[in-house]
Amino acid sequence: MDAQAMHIANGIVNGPVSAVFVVFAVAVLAICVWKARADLDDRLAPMAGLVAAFIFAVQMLNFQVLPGVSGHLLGGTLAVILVGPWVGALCVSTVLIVQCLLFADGGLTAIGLNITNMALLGTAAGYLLVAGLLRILPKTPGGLGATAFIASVVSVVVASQGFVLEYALGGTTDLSLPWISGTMAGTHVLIGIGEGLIAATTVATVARVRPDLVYALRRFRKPVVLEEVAA
Amino acid sequence: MIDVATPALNVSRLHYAYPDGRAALRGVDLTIAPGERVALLGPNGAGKTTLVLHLNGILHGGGGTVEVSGLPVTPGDRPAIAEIRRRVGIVFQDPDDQLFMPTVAEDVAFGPANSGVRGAELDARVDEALAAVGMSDHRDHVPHHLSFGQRRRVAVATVLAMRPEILVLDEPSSNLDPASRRELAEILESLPVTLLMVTHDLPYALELCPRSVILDTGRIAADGETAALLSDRELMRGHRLELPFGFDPAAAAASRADRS
Amino acid sequence: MIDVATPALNVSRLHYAYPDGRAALRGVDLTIAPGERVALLGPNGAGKTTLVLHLNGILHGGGGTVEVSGLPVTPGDRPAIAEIRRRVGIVFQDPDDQLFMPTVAEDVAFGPANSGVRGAELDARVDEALAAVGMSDHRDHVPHHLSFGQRRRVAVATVLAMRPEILVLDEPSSNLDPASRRELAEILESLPVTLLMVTHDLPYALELCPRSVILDTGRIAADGETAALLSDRELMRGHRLELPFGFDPAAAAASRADRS
Amino acid sequence: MGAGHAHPLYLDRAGRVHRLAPEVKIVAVLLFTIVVVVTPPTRFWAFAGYALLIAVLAATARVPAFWLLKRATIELPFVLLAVVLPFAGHGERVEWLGLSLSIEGLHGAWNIFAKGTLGVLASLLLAATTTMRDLILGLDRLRVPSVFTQIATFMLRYIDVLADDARRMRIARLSRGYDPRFLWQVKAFAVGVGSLFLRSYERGERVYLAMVSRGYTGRLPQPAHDRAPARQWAMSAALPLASAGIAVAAAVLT
Ligand SMILES: Nc1ncnc2c1ncn2[C@@H]1O[C@H](COP(=O)(O)OP(=O)(O)OP(=O)(O)O)[C@@H](O)[C@H]1O
Ligand SMILES: Nc1ncnc2c1ncn2[C@@H]1O[C@H](COP(=O)(O)OP(=O)(O)OP(=O)(O)O)[C@@H](O)[C@H]1O
Ligand SMILES: [Mg+2]
Ligand SMILES: [Mg+2]
Repeated sequence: MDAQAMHIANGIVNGPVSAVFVVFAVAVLAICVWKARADLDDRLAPMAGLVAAFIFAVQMLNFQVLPGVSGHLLGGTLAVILVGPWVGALCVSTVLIVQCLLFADGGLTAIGLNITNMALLGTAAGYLLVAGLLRILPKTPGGLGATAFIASVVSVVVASQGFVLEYALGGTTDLSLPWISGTMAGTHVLIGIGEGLIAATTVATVARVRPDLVYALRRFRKPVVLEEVAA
Repeated sequence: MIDVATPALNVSRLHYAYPDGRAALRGVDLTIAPGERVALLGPNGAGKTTLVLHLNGILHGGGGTVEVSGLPVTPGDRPAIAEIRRRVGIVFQDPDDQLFMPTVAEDVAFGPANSGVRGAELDARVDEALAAVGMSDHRDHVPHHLSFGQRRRVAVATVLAMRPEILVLDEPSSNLDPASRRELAEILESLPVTLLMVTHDLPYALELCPRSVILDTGRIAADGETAALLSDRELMRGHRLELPFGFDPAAAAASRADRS
Repeated sequence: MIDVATPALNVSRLHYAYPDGRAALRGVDLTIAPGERVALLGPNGAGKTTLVLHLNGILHGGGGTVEVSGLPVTPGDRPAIAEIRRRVGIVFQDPDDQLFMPTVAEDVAFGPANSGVRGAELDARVDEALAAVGMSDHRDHVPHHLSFGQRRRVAVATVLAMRPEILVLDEPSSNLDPASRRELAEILESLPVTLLMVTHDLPYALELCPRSVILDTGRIAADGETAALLSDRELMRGHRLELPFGFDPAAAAASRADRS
Repeated sequence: MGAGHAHPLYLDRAGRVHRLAPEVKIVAVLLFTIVVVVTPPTRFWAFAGYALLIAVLAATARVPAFWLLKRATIELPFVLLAVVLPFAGHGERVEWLGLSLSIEGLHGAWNIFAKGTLGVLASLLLAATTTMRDLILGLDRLRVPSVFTQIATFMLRYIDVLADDARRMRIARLSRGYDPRFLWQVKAFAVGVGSLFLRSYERGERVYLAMVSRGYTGRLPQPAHDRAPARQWAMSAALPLASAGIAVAAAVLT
C-alpha cells in the first residue's frame, strides 16, 4: 500500500465510522481550542502560522522512501516542540482542512479520520515522548534534536496505526488486518526517519539561535541575564 | 525643547537586549516636542532601529519608559497600544517588512481600514498617498514585484495614508532616486507632523531637521542643532559620521537660506 | 571603450520581460573594457537590477546576449556558467538576498569554498574580507540578527572573499554610515578589478567611476564621462537625476584633484 | 509577500462559480460528498448521475476536463489500492482472463475508486474556483473558531514567505558558485531547512509587527462583498439537492 494512504480518501472507511470519528475529532479539537486560548499570544500566533505553513510545504513535497513508495511528513512532533500540544494539534488540523478543501488531498468525509490520526494521535504521541525524553536528555540544542528525532519516528508509526484501528472498525473491504498493520508500520518507520531528520535539524537550529521560541524549553528556561546587569 | 506642552515623545532610561543577549539600548533619554523635526544619526549597529521599534511598543520589556503625547506605552494595555499605533506611523528600514498585501492599493488601504476608514474616503486616502510618492500607476501591482526603490516609495505611502501625528522614518531616502528623494523631502516638509527621521544622509538631515540626536552603542552621544553638530569635526569623527565627498556646508546653508 | 582587448563585459541587444509581462529591458547594449569602472545610474524602476541579474545568468531568456570576458552566458551550459559565476561577483541590492548561512563567517566562506579554497587559505580570505568591511567582531553572529547596515557590509564581504575579476555592486552604499561609505570607496578604489556600480548617490559615482551609463525604461539613455553627464542639466533632469542639496561639483572636482 | 494568494490548483477564470461566495461553495461540496459516500456501492446508476453532475458543474465553472483529470491523479495511490483489493480479498472468487478475483474485493475496489474519484473531483472544482484567501473568509463566515482562521491566515502568509526566502537563498547560493549535485544537495537541504525556517520566522515576525503597527488586530479588512445573498445559497443548493435526488431515485429503482 502506498504510504500516502496516510491521507485517507473518501469511501475507504464506511460512513458510520467516519461520522463517529468526526464527532470524536470535533470534541477533542474543542478542548484544544479552549486550552490554546491561554497560549496563543502575540508571539505564538505567527509561530503557529509558520509551523502550519512549514508542515504544509513539506507535506506537498513527497519524497521517495523506497522505490515505488513515497511519503511525506506529518509534522506533529515539530509542532509540539515549537508551539506546544494544544496549538500544535490545531496547526496540523488546519493544514489538513486546507489540504482537503483546496488540494483534494484526503477525503472530505474522511476528515475526522485524518485529523484523528495525524493531528490528534500523532501529536499526542509526540507530546508524551517529548515531555518524557526532555526529562532524561540534556536540554541543549543537541538533546532537543535527539528528542525530536525519536519522538517523530514513534509518533508517525503510532499515527499510522490509527488508520489500522479505523479500518478494523469500518473498512469497506475485507483485508487482513495484521497485513495492513505490518505494511503501515514498516513504511512509516522509514517516513518517520525522514521526518525525524527534518524535525531534528529544524528544532536544533531554532534552539541554538532563538531558544526563546521553543515551547518545549519554556519550562526549563532560566531568566535572561542582561549584559547591563553584568556590566 | 519647549516643555510647556506635553512632549510628543518622551523616552526615558530605555534599555533593551535582544533575545540572544546582545544589548542594543543602554539607557536612552529623548524628549521631542510636538511639531519638532529631529534627525536620529549614528553609526551602523548603534541601536537606531531598535529605538524606533520601541516607539509604538513593538519591542519592549528591557526597562525604561516610552510615552507618546503623555500616554505611556504599556504592552499589556491593548486599547492604549491601539491608540498609540494610530498616532505613531513607522516607516521601516526594509520595505519588504512593510508590504504584505496582494496589491499595492490594498496595502496602502490596510492601515486606514484598520482604523475604521471606509468607502470613498478610504479610496481618496489611498489615491492621495500613492500620488504623493508617485506610484499611482502601480496601484494594482503585486508589491514584491516592484523594484527596490518603488517598494520603498510604497512603504512610505502606506504610512502617509494613516495620517499619523508622529511620523517615524527609518532611512526613508535610501535606494530612492535623487528626484524621489527631493520629492519626499518636499512632502515631509509640508506635513504638519512631529518627525523623527533615522538617516545616514547628513545633508538630508540638515535639509529637513533643525535638531539632531546622535546615538552610539545604545546611548545618546549628542543632542543639538543639526548645523552645529555637523560642524563639530571632533564629535562627528568620534561617531563615524562625516560629510560626504563634495558637500560644502557653506553652500548648503546658502541654498537653504535662498529657499526659505 | 578601448576595443583592443576582449571586453570584460559585453551586453548586446538585451531584452527582458518579467513573468507577469512587464518589460524591464528593451534592448540594452553595453561594453565595458577590463579594468574600467562604470557607474550605472537611472531612476527607480529603470531596469538596473534586472540588468545586473543578467550578468551571471540568474535572469535570462528574453533575447539578446551577454558575454563575460568573451565567454557567452548560456544558461544551459553548466561549466561555462560556473566559470562565469566565479569571475563575476554580484553584491545584491537587498542584503537579505545575499546572506543565508547560519553564521557570518560561514557565509563569507561559502563562495571561496565552492571554488575549491580550503583550510588556512580559506580562513585567511574570510578574515581579510571581514576586516575590510570592519565586521571581524561579528564573525560568529547570525547574519539576520545584524543591523541593516551591518548586513550590507557582510554582503559586500561575501563577494570580496571570492576575489572576482568583475565586481558588480547594486547600491552598495545605501544604509551604510558615512564612514563605512568612505571606507568602502577606499576598498573599491584599491581593488584591481573591473567595476560596475549601480547607485543613486551621484557624488559617490563621480568619486569612484570615471565613466557613467544612464539607464531609463529599459534602454541606455546616455553613456559617457561621469563629470560630463552630471553637468548636463537637461539630461539629468530628464532621467530624474539631480545633484543633492549642498553638493558643489566644483568643490568636488577640486577635492578629487587634491587627493590624486 | 502575498502573490494574490492563489495556489497551484487555482484557475483564474471569470466564471460564474468563481463569483459565488466561498462559504456557499464549501457547504455545497461538503453535502455532495456526504451524499456520494453514503450511497451503497452497488447502485451503479447513482454514480453515473454524480459524474454527470460534476461534468455539468465543471462546464459551468469553465474548468477544462483535461485539467481536472490531470489534477485528479493525486488519487492514484488509492487507485493502486483498489487494484490490489480484488487479488488480496477473501470470499467467493470469479475467473476473469485467467485471473482469480475476489467478488467482495471487486466491490471494494469499485467503492473506493468511485467514491474517491468523485470526492477528489468535487474538491478540485472547489479548489479551481476559490483562492486560499476566500476559503479562509468562507470558513470564518461558517463560524469556524477564530483560532483556526487565524492560524490559517498566518499559514497563508508564511507559505509566501517560505517560498520567497527559499528562492532568495537559492539565488544567493547559485551566484556564489554553488553547483548543486545530488549528494551535496542533501547536505545543503539539511543545513538549509533549519536556516530557512528561522529566517522565514523572523521575516514573518517583522512583517507581523509591521501589520500590528498599522492597527492589525487579528482580522484582515474584509473585501467589499458581504455575506452571501440568499440567491447564491439557492443556486448552489442545486448540487447537493440534485445528488440527493439521484441517490433517492437509484434507491427506488433498484
Ligand atoms: N534581531 C536581532 N537579534 C540580535 N541582535 C540584533 C538584532 N537586531 C539588531 N541586533 C543588534 O543590535 C544592535 C543595534 O541594531 P540596530 O538594528 O538597532 O542598529 P541601527 O542603528 O539601526 O543600525 P543601521 O544603521 O545599520 O540600521 C546591533 O549591534 C545589532 O547587531
Ligand atoms: N519580480 C518582478 N516581477 C515583475 N516586475 C518586476 C519585478 N521586479 C521588477 N519589476 C519591474 O521591472 C522594472 C525594472 O525593475 P528593476 O528592479 O530592474 O529597477 P531598478 O532600476 O533596479 O530600480 P531601483 O532603483 O528602484 O532599484 C520595474 O518597472 C519593476 O516594477
Ligand atoms: Mg537600522
Ligand atoms: Mg534595483
